[in-house]
Amino acid sequence: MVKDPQARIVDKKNWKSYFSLSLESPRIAAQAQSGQFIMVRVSAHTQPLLRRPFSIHSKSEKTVEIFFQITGLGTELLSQKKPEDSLDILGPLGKGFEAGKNLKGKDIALVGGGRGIAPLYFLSQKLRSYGATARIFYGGKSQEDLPLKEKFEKEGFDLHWSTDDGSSGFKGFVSDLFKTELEKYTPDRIFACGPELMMKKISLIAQEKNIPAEFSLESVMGCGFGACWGCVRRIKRDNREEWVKICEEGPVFSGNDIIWEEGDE
Amino acid sequence: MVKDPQARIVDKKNWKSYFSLSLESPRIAAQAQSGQFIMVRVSAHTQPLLRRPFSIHSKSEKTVEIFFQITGLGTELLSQKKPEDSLDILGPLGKGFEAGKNLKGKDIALVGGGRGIAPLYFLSQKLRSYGATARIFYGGKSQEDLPLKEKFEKEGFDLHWSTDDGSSGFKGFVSDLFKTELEKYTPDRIFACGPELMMKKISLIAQEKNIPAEFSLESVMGCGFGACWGCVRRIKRDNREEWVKICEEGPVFSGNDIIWEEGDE
Amino acid sequence: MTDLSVDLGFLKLKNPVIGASGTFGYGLEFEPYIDLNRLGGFVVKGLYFSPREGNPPPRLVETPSGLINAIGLPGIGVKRFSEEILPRLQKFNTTIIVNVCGENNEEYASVVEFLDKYDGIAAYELNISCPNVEQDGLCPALSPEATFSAVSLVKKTSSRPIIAKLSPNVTDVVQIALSAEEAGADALSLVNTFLAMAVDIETRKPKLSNIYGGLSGPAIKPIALRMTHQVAGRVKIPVIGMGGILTGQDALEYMIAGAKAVEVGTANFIDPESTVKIIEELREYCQKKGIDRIETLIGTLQA
Amino acid sequence: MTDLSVDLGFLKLKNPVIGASGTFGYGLEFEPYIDLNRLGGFVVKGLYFSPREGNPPPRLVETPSGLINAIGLPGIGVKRFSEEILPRLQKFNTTIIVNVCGENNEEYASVVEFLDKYDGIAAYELNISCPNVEQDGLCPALSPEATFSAVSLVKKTSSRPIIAKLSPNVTDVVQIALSAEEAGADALSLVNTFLAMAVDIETRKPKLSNIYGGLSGPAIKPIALRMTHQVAGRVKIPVIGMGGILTGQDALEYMIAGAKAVEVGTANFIDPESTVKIIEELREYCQKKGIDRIETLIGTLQA
Ligand SMILES: Cc1cc2nc3c(=O)[nH]c(=O)nc-3n(C[C@H](O)[C@H](O)[C@H](O)COP(=O)(O)OP(=O)(O)OC[C@H]3O[C@@H](n4cnc5c(N)ncnc54)[C@H](O)[C@@H]3O)c2cc1C
Ligand SMILES: Cc1cc2nc3c(=O)[nH]c(=O)nc-3n(C[C@H](O)[C@H](O)[C@H](O)COP(=O)(O)OP(=O)(O)OC[C@H]3O[C@@H](n4cnc5c(N)ncnc54)[C@H](O)[C@@H]3O)c2cc1C
Ligand SMILES: Cc1cc2nc3c(=O)[nH]c(=O)nc-3n(C[C@H](O)[C@H](O)[C@H](O)COP(=O)(O)O)c2cc1C
Ligand SMILES: Cc1cc2nc3c(=O)[nH]c(=O)nc-3n(C[C@H](O)[C@H](O)[C@H](O)COP(=O)(O)O)c2cc1C
Ligand code: FES
Ligand code: FES
Repeated sequence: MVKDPQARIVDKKNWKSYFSLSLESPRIAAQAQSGQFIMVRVSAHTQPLLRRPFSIHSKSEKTVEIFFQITGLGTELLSQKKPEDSLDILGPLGKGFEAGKNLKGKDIALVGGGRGIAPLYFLSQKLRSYGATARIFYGGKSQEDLPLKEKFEKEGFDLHWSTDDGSSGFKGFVSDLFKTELEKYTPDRIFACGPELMMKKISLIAQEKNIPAEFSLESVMGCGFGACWGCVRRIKRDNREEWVKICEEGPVFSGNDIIWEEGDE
Repeated sequence: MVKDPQARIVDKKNWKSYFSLSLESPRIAAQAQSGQFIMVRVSAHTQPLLRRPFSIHSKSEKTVEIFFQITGLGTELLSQKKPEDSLDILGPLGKGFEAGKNLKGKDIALVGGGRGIAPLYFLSQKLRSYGATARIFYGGKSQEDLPLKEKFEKEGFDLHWSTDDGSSGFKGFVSDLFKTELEKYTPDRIFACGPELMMKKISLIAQEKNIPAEFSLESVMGCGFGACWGCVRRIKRDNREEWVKICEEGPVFSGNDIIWEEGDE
Repeated sequence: MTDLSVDLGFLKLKNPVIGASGTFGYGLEFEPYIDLNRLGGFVVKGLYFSPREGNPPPRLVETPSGLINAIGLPGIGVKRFSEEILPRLQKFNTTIIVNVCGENNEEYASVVEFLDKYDGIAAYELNISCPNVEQDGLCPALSPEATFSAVSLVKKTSSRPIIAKLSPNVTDVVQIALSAEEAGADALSLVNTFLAMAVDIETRKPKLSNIYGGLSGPAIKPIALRMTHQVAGRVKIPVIGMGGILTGQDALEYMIAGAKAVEVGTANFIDPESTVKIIEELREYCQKKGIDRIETLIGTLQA
Repeated sequence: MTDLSVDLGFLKLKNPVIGASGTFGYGLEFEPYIDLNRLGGFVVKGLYFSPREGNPPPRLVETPSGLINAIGLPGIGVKRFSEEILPRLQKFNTTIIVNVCGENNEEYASVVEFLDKYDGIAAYELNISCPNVEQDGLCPALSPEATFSAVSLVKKTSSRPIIAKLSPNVTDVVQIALSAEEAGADALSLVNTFLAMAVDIETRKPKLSNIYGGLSGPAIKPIALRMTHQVAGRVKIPVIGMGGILTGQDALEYMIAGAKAVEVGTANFIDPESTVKIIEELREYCQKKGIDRIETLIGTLQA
């Protein structure tokens, strides 16, 4: 956990409303684990006031990369940054996926919806390096919401995809696609990130089939490092339910521990 | 007085902390008089909240130009704009210099301090077109604060300049330089713009010598078009003193009518 | 066609967007930029009975997402207003409201008495909440008793509806609102500005000549919105909300929280077209959401 | 060498910069980013006697230059604090202040009574002003009587100095300040957050689960600064100012207006190094201005 006030942008990619920025920050890169995130200062002024959290999308020896979608002013300002600009970032923060050498030889499902695909790329690299098989399930509203499809394909991952509008791949939600695929095979473990409802559905499927699953949760974050108590989610702890700070104890939690938000199923 | 939400920047110049931007805005250009100003929106967000006023520095058929110095966040943001960017501007606003055809053949002194030189360039062009002789007295803190020196020289104006530190021209204030020059000649009229204290000194000199003089005043402006009552200065009206909105009735006033602010002489 | 009109009971507005007093001049200043006939209405700058000078400058200072003003209610007085301004306003097809000031209750009443003789004014907004006149921002709207006595006297005097404009600088704005209602106010408008200051660390002087001024703009919106929600939930008369409204979204927050109409202040300085743009944004929202009458949106917050 | 220390009478701080309660965790969260020993001090998150859950999320919403929080004072209670946190704080060479909460006067007193047994606490900051617990933001600091009774009881119980933390949601903050002083407060800190709200126009729901929350950050600075100036001019005990301090300049405005020290809140989220940077900026200012002792700057506003 360090602050790098001057992480230089060394690469920028853009697909319609999606962007990736690669940031030179050797100290953060050295510590980064898949599933962890960084807090990025998006404005030098007071609007927006707070930093914005982004999962670490990939890393190299000297760089960490973020991948994001424009959803408001903060991400819009961030999308306007150019190579050679510097960003003020904190990281790596939180606890990532429990994906260690013990997964060698296992068959792992990574399920990502929309911008939720961001941390799963880093994870796919990790899993591969540990000798696990990672199959990717990637969903978006439309064709345009699958900007990373080619990247996964090019690297030879077993990739399944869906779009809500059927403009590419399976027509429907990625949770439905996943359910269909589970009729054919059973992964040893599931890691997922995406919209709340999607994760909730995946969690139900995982519990039904008794597959261990981890989810990367979101919440509005005030600080990202445990000081504000703003980012809590309802989590099971020793048979009790607690409001847990996801910036410290998450953002990744076991599906068994998460109390999902109520909402339209 | 029109709003042009999309005045395209067609030219940008920069000298250290000074900048000029030429804005394509035919409707504003058509109406612009020397001494009038425009209100520029410097941020699409709420910091800074208000527009910033800038004198019209020059105009062509389709463009108006502003010339400014970085003095805070607003001017800093403005300095970062690039050619082809658009600015949201209102103008032309206020009442300008009383410089009409009646000045034909007259000998006119234009005294500008620092960024106060901005409106005097437009005025010098006007005066020349009316067949008046404009002599320019231009002062700055240091050599670097006289970015327009060459422009006036190249156009063949009789230019006198001073710097507080003596790094170029007369060493001292431009009001002292002007006083010295007045030992040699007496202009028919004086137009001045610059720091408050400088204008006050010029005004005293003008009154002493009985030379009609006009000054372009500054004040913090909330709106620029008479709606907020924020921009008032103390002005003599029919033997009474009043707080007068300088955005409507100025920014240019006769030296005889201005009640100068008290301060260190 | 979405129906944007709102009915305040005593007054029907063609849409809920009103230019706020002190930020809309006498209305005429906006003619170069917008068609005044499109507005729900506007409130002219605060008027005392006699002409007033206002405070010395600096009268304005910007703060993060806010503006402090210490204008101090300069104005031309009722006589010149009725002779020079009002005849020009009468030709517009919009609602003209006069913001009424006074050093004491009698002055409020005398302004109203004088103006009652002239046509073209739809209502009076009683400015019992300006923080820029007395020391420490003292004004009637800080106390339920002073509010009651000012409103009831003016209500008795006036032949027109009275909108009492409340101050946010209070512990319990609901209490003040109830006093104004009990005193006979036909509507409430809130909020006026927050008593505030800024210091110049170079000179160690206040940045405003008057030391304190009134804070307005987006910075105050969350507090003003809360007060509007509190008051709208407790009074029976209509509430006009304001404070930091820049966009249609902001206006909608106020209406959902219970405001029948909104006033737009500081936004007019940033963009003289703000009021008209906000009206358009309200229309777009209603169309997108399939809302036929904007009145059905008022007070629909699901809490 | 500029002397940045300030003397509160009962307590000498190495410099005037204090991390504000609820924005500084238990201090330890900042260890990766700054050397805590450099601070004037910090105030730990509000502590009730027993552990508390706080409010459901969403607990935070951003507004223009501001942040509304409805955290609701979750915490580990005095027992776990004394066992797990305090021993780790004792090793730091800075001033540790505990922010004391209570549902009633007795709970405030019991927190103080419990903690009095442990070393390493320099003072208690009595949080009688949190708007996030009761409906409509009710809290003792809204009334002079409730303030007096809470402060006097705790003062009687405590062996340590008491800083009463005041609310800005009042008509007359000076009156509340004088009550706290009369009740025996050793110092005052102000302000806590402003009761505020935000509405989601898509869902028509409040953006905070608790409906209302407390507004902090640069948006409120002008109002908080005015209150600090008013109070510092009227009480004899030292005043600690806060609200929207992001930079050394902001801190200096408060000190010139009369604050002996300042607390830095929301800024810590934006930049965990804020406190340390502000200390550096104070030093630079003093050096540039030839000020040997920063104490000579306090209350020097030329009004
Ligand atoms: C641990 C974590 C990792 C994340 N990783 C990624 C990522 O890799 N790529 C990506 O595109 N997005 C990611 N997000 C979401 C991203 O932080 C938000 O999209 C971003 O903060 C929105 O900022 P904005 O100013 O553009 O939008 P705003 O205008 O602030 O808000 C737009 C919408 O986003 C929500 N939102 C605002 N702030 C946050 C926040 N701090 N956390 C969550 N939601 C918020 C708002 O409630 C609103 O619905 C992550 C969030 C968390 C908590
Ligand atoms: C009629 C008029 C014409 C002007 N023409 C020019 C010009 O041609 N070129 C130029 O460089 N400058 C001009 N100015 C001054 C220019 O408007 C200010 O420098 C600018 O507004 C400062 O904005 P900022 O955000 O950079 O500084 P801020 O951070 O806002 O303030 C920096 C300093 O400028 C002062 N200031 C802030 N706002 C204003 C304002 N609206 N008016 C005057 N002073 C202000 C502040 O009090 C402070 O001392 C003019 C001002 C007026 C009133
Ligand atoms: C420069 C200025 C002048 C104002 N003058 C008046 C006034 O004369 N009478 C009044 O009732 N309110 C006055 N106000 C308050 C506004 O009408 C409004 O209540 C306040 O600004 C909050 O709204 P806003 O945030 O949209 O500006 C003034 C506000 C500003 C900024
Ligand atoms: C997330 C958050 C939590 C807070 N929790 C507390 C608290 O526990 N006790 C307290 O007295 N004040 C609390 N406050 C108020 C701050 O200490 C401070 O008074 C306020 O935020 C104003 O300062 P600022 O604008 O610098 O943030 C909290 C503020 C925030 C933003
Ligand atoms: S984001 Fe502040 S505690 Fe988690
Ligand atoms: S700037 Fe608003 S009246 Fe002049």
